[in-house]
Amino acid sequence: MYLKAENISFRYKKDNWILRNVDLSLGSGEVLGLIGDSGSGKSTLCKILSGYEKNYSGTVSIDGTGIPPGIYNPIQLIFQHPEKAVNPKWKMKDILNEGHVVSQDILDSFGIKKNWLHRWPNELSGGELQRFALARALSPKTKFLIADEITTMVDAITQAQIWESILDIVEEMKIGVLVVSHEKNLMNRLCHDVVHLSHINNI
Amino acid sequence: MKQKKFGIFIGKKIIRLIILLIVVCIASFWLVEQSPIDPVRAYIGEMSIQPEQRAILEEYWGVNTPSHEKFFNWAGNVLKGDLGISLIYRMPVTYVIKERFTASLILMASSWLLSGIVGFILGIIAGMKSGSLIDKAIKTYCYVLIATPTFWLALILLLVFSVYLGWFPVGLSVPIGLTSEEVTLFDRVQHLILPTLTLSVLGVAQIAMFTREKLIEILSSDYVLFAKARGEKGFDLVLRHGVRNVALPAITLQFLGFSELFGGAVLVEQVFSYPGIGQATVAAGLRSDVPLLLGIVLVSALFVFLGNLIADIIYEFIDPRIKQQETTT
Amino acid sequence: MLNNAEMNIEKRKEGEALLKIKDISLSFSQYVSGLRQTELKVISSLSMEAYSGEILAVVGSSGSGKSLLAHAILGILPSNAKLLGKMEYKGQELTQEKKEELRGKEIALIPQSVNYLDPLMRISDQVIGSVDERNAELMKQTQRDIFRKYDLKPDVDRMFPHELSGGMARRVLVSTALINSSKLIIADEPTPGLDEKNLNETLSYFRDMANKGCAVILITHDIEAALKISDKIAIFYAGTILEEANIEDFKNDGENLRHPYTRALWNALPQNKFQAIKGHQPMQDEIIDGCFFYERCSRRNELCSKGTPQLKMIKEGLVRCNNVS
Amino acid sequence: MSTAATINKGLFRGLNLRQKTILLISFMSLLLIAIVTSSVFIDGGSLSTDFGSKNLAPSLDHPFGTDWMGRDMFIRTLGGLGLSILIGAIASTISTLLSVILGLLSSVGKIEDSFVSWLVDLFLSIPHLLLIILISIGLGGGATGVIIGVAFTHWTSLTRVVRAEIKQLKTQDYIQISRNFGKSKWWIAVKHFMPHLFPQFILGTILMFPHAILHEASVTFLGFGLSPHEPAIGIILSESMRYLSAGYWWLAFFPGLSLLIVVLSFDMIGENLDKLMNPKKAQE
Repeated sequence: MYLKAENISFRYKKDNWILRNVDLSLGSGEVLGLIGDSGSGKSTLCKILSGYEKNYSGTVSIDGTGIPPGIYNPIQLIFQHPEKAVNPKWKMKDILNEGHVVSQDILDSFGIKKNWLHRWPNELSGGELQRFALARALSPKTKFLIADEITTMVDAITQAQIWESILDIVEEMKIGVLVVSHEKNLMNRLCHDVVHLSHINNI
Repeated sequence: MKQKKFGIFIGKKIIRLIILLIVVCIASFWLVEQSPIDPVRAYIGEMSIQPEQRAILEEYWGVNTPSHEKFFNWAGNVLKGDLGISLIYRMPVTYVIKERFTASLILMASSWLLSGIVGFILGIIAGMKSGSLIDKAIKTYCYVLIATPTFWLALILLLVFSVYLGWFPVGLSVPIGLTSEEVTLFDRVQHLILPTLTLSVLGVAQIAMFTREKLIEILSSDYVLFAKARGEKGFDLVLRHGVRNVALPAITLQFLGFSELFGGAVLVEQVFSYPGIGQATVAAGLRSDVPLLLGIVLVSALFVFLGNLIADIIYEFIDPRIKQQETTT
Repeated sequence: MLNNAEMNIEKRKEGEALLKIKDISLSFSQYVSGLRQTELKVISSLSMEAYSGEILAVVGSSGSGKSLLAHAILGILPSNAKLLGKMEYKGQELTQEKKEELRGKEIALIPQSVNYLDPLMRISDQVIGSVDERNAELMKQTQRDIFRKYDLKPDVDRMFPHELSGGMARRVLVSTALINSSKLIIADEPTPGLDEKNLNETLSYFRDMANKGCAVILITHDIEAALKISDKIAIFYAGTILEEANIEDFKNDGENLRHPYTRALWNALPQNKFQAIKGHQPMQDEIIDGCFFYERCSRRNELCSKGTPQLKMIKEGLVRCNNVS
Repeated sequence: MSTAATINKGLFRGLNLRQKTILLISFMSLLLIAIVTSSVFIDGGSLSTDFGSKNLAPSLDHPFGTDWMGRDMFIRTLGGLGLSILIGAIASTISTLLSVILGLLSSVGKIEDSFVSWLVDLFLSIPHLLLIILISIGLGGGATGVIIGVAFTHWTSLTRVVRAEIKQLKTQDYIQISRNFGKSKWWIAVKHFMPHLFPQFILGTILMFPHAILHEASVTFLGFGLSPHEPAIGIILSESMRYLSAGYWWLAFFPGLSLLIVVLSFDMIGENLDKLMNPKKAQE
């Protein structure tokens, strides 16, 4: 199974191109790194791939078919700031199970403790919230995961913990992962292959 | 560049105003037309009258013409600058409004200034000393003022200062029985003090509360924290960072308050028998003086629009922070 | 100004830290939904020392309360904060009054972002700060000199904060600390999300300041950045400092590091072993009796669960652990 | 909790802020409920005219004095307050419903949003009081006129709040994530938006009350609202104007003061509920 982005172009204003004719391909079970300077359009590309940003030209497809809106998106995006990705008025239990009922295996693998489920989001740290965001997005229907700087805000141990869990799960579930970061060392550890955005972006 | 932007801005506003006035005309005309009150009846009042005369009057007011025809007649005249003849004052509506509005404008302007200045100072003091006794006193004062019916306050002030103490006249903007040449400035001012005070009261509370909250917000901002970290403190700090940042929003709010100012003037003028536009509004409404009432509605809409326009100009062109949002989006 | 060598001699001669923090703790009482009041402990039994001519990096995860440490030193905590413990500056007790007297003069803060500048004040006025009429001319001159050094053109003087680009903003923020020739400089997360070139440039400003004799406290979550320029690194964990290590201790498998947590942190870096240990940092509302690292420690014993371990001096570094010697 | 007690000074020394706030809300609510219930049970007899005891200054028998027809002003005031609260309740409820409908409508699409924002501007373009007078005239005055007039002029601010809140919510990451989970618009509105909007509606209604009551009284005072037969505060005060120069101060003083207290109570309930729900406001 392949996630293909072809000829992706995006701009905010006239003649102010952020992305131009970007091509990207990601296979099932592949861990691909995307590196780039801050403000280079990495996050925009992530949003386009996962259907968050609609105002672009070009195509995003899985094995040649486009992704229809309104149903569960097989391409899930994880953000840098997990505290913005949860409804502050919901308990963690409800947040966790919004997309699907998360299996005990995944909870164990992320080290999510039982008593966290009854807390409010503001009672957990960023690293803990990020585990929830990941567990929530890894349903059996998820085929690709876009990870946009997901461990930039956590300490090195938590970062290693989180990535260890993700790599285990995606390997087992044959999920393709796009890792976006500006940290080269991390990329070298995680990814089979790394592309630099400035090399594929024709601006 | 900036001038061009301003031109476009004003152009858009004028188009908006025209649409607004058209809709206001239609809506208010329709509302008044719905009224089950018979204008002829209201005009005649207690007088006895011949059926022929009644027919003439009915003809004059177009009781039997269909609504839309009446509307287009009226609207056509409005476009020519003719708002019709006031039924109760027997004078052109434009003349009545000009006369009355000028009187009200003095009242509204003085209380607007008073409430702005007093409210801002109170708000700054309360915000600076938030949590202290003086803050609590100002807060309580404001809460009570906001909950006070304006017309009741007018009654009480009238009772205390005019009836009991006799310091001020009981009503009217000038002493009765004098021609306008004989009225001194002192007379005018004396007749203005109580209405101005009453009218400014609500505004004081609103501006003070707003200023207080905004100042507290500013004083807990990152940039004030940093200023403190750099050794700034006390009144100097509030002056350098607080007052500067709170002033523009407060002035903007004060311009947005034209609508309530007008409403307040109606009540205050009624109690103090101050012959301004507010009193004319009540008279026109109670005695079904449709041309005058519609004229006043149009003028009040213009008045409110002007306030909003100035607020928008401050917001768009004077506050430097706004440009930031334009560049980032 | 003293040069680097002279500074070091002076330091050794006096052997005295510019700033000494002894066992401070910081808690907040705050209202939560329904106006229930809770007590939140952010910092507990934290000790550290900062020396002139040195950069001390305080490294800990984001949102763990490191910024509040800076605010505590400057005495700009909110009114619902409770600060206990002792601080000394130049050997004298640093009371709230003393802090108010020193801040902006001898002690300076470099904030994280342009949000810390007044949005309605022009840049040069902000950098100069509040000064007497008599000194205004001189200060203006100093400000211009500093800006010239940082390659900030004269038109920057008249700009508003939102008109600054990211790089300009960082240089302006650094300038605010230089204008009063402060002795102690506290930089709070000055390198968020910077790419390598900008990161190195910003870091070099701090090295400069230390070389000129300032004591610099660099608060950051980026241990890699800290390792590039610091002299010592203090490891901030669950509201306290577990270890203050010298930069040379961070090498190989971290066998020179004193605390098991520091070692785990070092080994978790992608460029090292990328190896995770189990468990989580305690939550701020959890009450812990023993060592804060007890839950996750591989070498814990019964003593560790009872009371905070004493601060020990081991191999020219400080550590709070019962099991090192 | 133990530290809470030490922070408080003053009248309620022993209580923490939560208890104080709840106590204040309960007290104010009780006061208002007492006024409404007692106004319902006023029997006609106590309001009958008694020319033997007209124009009496306040005393133990007649705490608010009597009017020129010998009616007890305390009972008249109570009746007026009850009526004011009732009218305020109906008008605020209608107004809130309008805000909810228009707020939700604005969230549907761009055209709907511009329409709602234009409608808000339109209703704000004429001074409130004048608009209420116009509507009241159009409906031929009376209770219906005032209620509709007040209801149709007070929805604007809450609509703005709801509109802004929805706009802000729509840009939140967690809403977009929910969409990416394939959740429907309706599901998102109910599960994600409602928990944020519901408190706003409740609070909005309560905070609308004081405005509604004051506007009703003002319009009635001017002669456009309730008919002179109704025991409304506006009527009582407008009648009192004729007796001011005669020195019958109590005719104006007590009814107005009572109205002030009722309005203040609603304000206090609203403000304190807000504090309970948004503890940040209490932190300052």
